[in-house]
Amino acid sequence: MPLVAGIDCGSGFTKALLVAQDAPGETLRFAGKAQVRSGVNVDQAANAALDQALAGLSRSEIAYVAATGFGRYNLSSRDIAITEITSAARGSFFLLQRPGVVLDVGSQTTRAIAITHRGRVHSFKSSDKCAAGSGMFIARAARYLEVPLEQVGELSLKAAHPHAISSICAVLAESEIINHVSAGVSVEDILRGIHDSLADRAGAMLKRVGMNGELAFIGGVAHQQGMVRALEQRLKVKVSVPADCEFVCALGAALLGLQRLARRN
Amino acid sequence: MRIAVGVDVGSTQSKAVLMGDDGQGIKILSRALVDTGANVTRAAQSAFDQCCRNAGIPPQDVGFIVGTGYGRYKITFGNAQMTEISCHARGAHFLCPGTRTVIDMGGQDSKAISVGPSGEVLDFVMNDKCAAGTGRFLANAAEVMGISLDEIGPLSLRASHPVKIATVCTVFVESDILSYLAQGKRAEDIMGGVHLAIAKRTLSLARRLTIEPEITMTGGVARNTGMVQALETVLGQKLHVSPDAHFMGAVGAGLFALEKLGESFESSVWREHASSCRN
Amino acid sequence: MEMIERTFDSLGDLLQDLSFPTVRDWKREHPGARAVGFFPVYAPLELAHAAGMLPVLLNGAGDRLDIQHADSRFGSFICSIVKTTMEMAMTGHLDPFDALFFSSICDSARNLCFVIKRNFPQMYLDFVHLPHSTSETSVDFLAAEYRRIIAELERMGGLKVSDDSLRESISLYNQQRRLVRQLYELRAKSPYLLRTWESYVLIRSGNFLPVEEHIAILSSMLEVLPARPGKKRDSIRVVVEGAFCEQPPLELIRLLEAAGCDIVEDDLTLPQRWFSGDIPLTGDPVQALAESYVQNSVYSSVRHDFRHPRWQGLEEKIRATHADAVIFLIAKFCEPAYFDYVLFKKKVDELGLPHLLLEFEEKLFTFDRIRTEIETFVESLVFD
Amino acid sequence: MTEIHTNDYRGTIHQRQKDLMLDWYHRLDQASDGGDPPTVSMMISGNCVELLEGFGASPIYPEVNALQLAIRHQSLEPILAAEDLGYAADNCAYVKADIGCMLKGITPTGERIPKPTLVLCNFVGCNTYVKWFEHVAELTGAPLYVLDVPFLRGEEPTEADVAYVVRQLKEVVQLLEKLTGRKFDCERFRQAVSCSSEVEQLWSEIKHFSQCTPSPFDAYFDAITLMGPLYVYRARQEGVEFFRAALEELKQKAIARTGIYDEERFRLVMEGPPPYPYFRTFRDMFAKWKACAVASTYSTVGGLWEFGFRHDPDRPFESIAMHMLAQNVTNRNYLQRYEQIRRYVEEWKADAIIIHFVKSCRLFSAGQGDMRDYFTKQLGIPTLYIESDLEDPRYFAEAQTKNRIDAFFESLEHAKSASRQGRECARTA
Repeated sequence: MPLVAGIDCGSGFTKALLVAQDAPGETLRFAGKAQVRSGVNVDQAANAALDQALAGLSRSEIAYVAATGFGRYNLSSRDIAITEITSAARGSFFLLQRPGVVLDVGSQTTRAIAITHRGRVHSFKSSDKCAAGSGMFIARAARYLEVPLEQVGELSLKAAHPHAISSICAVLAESEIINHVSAGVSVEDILRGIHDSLADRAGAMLKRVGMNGELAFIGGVAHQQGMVRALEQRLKVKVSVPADCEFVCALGAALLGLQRLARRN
Repeated sequence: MRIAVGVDVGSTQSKAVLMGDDGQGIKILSRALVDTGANVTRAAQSAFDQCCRNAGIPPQDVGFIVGTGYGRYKITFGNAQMTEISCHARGAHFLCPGTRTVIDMGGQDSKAISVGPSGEVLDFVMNDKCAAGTGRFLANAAEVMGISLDEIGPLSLRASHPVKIATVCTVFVESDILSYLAQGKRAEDIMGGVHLAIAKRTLSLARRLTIEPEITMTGGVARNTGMVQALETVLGQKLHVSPDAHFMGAVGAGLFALEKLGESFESSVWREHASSCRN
Repeated sequence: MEMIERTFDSLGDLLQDLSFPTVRDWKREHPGARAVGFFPVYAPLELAHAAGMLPVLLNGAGDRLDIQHADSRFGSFICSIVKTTMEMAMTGHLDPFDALFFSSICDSARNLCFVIKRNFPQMYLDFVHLPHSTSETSVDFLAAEYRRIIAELERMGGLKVSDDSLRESISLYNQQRRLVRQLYELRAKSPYLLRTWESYVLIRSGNFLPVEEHIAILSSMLEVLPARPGKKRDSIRVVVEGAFCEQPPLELIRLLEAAGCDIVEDDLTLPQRWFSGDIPLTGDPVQALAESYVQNSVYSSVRHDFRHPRWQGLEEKIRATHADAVIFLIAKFCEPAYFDYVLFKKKVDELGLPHLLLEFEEKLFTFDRIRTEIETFVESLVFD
Repeated sequence: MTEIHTNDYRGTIHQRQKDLMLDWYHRLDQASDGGDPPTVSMMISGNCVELLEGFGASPIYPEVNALQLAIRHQSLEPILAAEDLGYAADNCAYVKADIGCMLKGITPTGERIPKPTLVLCNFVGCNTYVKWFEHVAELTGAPLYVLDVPFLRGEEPTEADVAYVVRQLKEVVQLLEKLTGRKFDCERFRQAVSCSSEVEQLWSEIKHFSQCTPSPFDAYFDAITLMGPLYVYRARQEGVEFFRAALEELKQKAIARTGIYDEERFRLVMEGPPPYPYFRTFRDMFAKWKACAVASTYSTVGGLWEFGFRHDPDRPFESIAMHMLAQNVTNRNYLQRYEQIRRYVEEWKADAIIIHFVKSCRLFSAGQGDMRDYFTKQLGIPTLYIESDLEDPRYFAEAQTKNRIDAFFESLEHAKSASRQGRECARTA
């Protein structure tokens, strides 16, 4: 049975996800997924991710490749290129099975997306340069604070007196963190402060696209418990984080790929 | 012999320099360099201890300690503080007496300083909010490229067609770099472009002063050969780069500390700072 | 047909050339005559023309000039056109001009006028106060202001400006603006015959050309364009709003079209088409010019008129062109445009139209972020 | 670090000023039911508050509301509310705070602020005013009149300029008669104008006290606390009494040679508005160095009186027009501001200039780099350039700002001690 690959060529990581479907309407079968660091060569990263996802299966099984994400146009094996926002919407809709609002925090950009009842993008807002707040920003802070990235979420939950990061400029925000450190603020409080301010900025974007009571949180940062808590507390919303939250764009691309393939045959 | 120490607590690294004055002349007796990390006071302390050890001089023999850099007020054992602007000027004047202009790319700011004949600050300018162009700018660029900070300088020197970098906004330059990577541009050309962008940026910063030769570059970035060369190209003249460039703040602080010991320098800055940090 | 393409290319090159070749040529052919530069938006070109001078509309330096001196004068949070204009002055690019005129469009542009004046005392600089008022008295005031300018131009060595010579100039610019309006009509009716980046270079080149030459080019193009082969594409009709002063990179306009937008209305090159109709050739011409500014100038974010608010003007544009969407194209740090976005957005939401907000700077070398936004926007419209 | 400085910068006038401003807010609260007294939204810059007195109307100054809010550390919430509405990060934060307050019903004192009888945009040099008041009119539904004041292009206004403004002032009078149903009281108007000229005389004398060494007050931080009454009460008897008291208090200090510090170490000229959200923090950064502002451009936003201009009861409309056109810092061109600062340095005997760039206000800030260039390179006056904002707390980088200020004073110290040593050498030789 032919496989469809959704490949999300992000700036930080490249994710590949394989799906198959006998016929439109039939149940989907997930044939595998994998994630690798993007590095400088999009094709290399994509192939690596694809091979891991195939887990022994042959490349020839792949009938259609839908590329999304930052490097989508550089994926030579692509059949179609779709923006990560459209695929994020599609992927989330598949998981939610209803219209709603999605927050996608990637390593470079943060996006708020409102989805229609048919899984299309209704409206969206991307973070601009003067808005510190993406995966990369947290990663840097973590390194500076000498905290392994995977512990960030946990530590942030332990904060007693979150120390807000007020600056909007990422550069100044980094300086602010450094100055908090110089001022002797605890690592936990700084981390939670970062999550809080990220949540506030996300909130501003979400309001622009029309946020209702619920929120689907996707992207690698969604793994950070502290960030989820911050969103729930600051924005007073119910936050749901799908399993494999970092694969949602790849999934969306794969689903749209299936459609095109079906139309092609 | 009078012994004094200057401690420069920077955003990424803390440096300490132990200096001695035997009446014949002032000498740097030892240096120490540690990562600042999340505990500033500890970093400052260990830098201080290390450089005492390196010099084989017991801490109690140190007559006076001056702290500088962003963490200066966290130096619990310090006797006084000075800003790194005064210290870099002073240090540069000591190591390169002809210095009239200092260019320093620190982790948080980049600055240009006009220095008087006796090492005093005549005028200084620092980067605008929206044009950091600082050491961190380079560090982040290196990170996005997945290259170590020490490699980017030499790499940039191999650029044949440096890319155009429109912005000195650290956040946007990252996506610029990613786009260029996506376009398949060579790493050396991207780094070349980044270095050129900062060099030009720094030049226009320095232009706000009257740029007098000789020019001395201080701070950690001075170790980046690519940056030095890029600066020399846009400035159209050679830069002094002392092997102690990244200790310059600490050296300046050490010199102020020595002066304080000798009481040759009586200024209310001292009353101010000294009183402020005793209690 | 390749004559059309050739024209676009050569005019495109002209826009790229910061040495103002056409101005230098004109001055060579007219020994002793003066060239006068006007900063956007509402520039009374007619006055300079009637004084026998070459009026030129300044438009920044695009991405072709490194900011090396200007940011020592203008710091953070100041728009790009102010810095590039300052840079052009400080690097001698404005030398062909004998005088520069600025007007009361925004605070940065005004301060720029006086900062240049301090740095270049030998150059003639003047500041025109355009009324932010629709009170009857504002017409008399503006007429007096225009007369003050005329006197200055004459003192500068311009020809004596008579009612007749001014009327002649006005009628020339009326004609030019008429042709520009026809171009816009053609583009709105059949976008496939004339891309926006094409009409853009066609019109903007008029900034640097003697109006007589520009009229000739426009009319000859308007003759051949309708017969141009072109295929109707599946695309959305958008109104572009917000770039009335600083101009976006040409690449960005191309990007919008490549992503599937037919730009059926915009406020680009507004200085070329800022009267909704002809300026009457009867009566006192100075009064007529002033009257037209107060009564019949095209709305923009830098002109106050509450009798006919801008958001209402946008609605009329949308209805007239049957647009599917609005793209707000705003120059980074252009405060007037940011302010109007709020009330424009309110209006567009009322009309139930989708909109996209894009920020640009004169200098953009990579477009991936913007492209992703535009493509998603188009995708969300064509597939829904 | 521990703060050495303990001066709480208080005089009795500071308290009286508080009371006066609270009274004003209270009057506005009363006006909120029934529209009595009538209220007119106006801009501080070149305001024509005298005209309002002719109708017994109260001014509403959105700027004052905004800055009061910021000083009380309450500006961020309304700013964010406005940004949710679509205002950009790069819009003037004064406007965002004001709009945000209307949306959320926030006021500085908790008392109500009425829907204005008229939104009078006395546009003097600040294009943002026009936008601001257009939006206020849209939001409140109140009538808007833009009083277009031609920017000062030359040294003096042209006849056409004056005639144009006078004609508009008279249009405003007619409009207000229509809106308030009250007859314009020419006598009261004339009295208001003479009150103003008296207050302006007192204010000007006060501002000249800072020519003394030490200066009895800080002509930036303290002047700002006196500015409220200057704009709200200038044309009223309360204003006259307040400024008589202020003059008396400061005269005593001047005679007793009491400065604001035990020792006045530096005399500064301040350019640009202060960072209101960090007003005290910012002041302490200078207090630490015992640096006193002896003059400031910001305190001449509402009117430039220390150089002699007064309103004239015999030519009320013309003198108001002159005030709006030529006698406030915002409608004067950039080079005239250079000249104003130069005179301050000279006649108020200042050591240095501090330029505070505020992101929100391009009128003040666009070109301040050139200003620094002029003063350091052309006149050789030490000048510090720092950036933040007047209303938005997110743009104040405390550590950076402190660092630059400390470095600046360190260099001034060295210059001083160097010259001191120089003199000593000369003596010993």
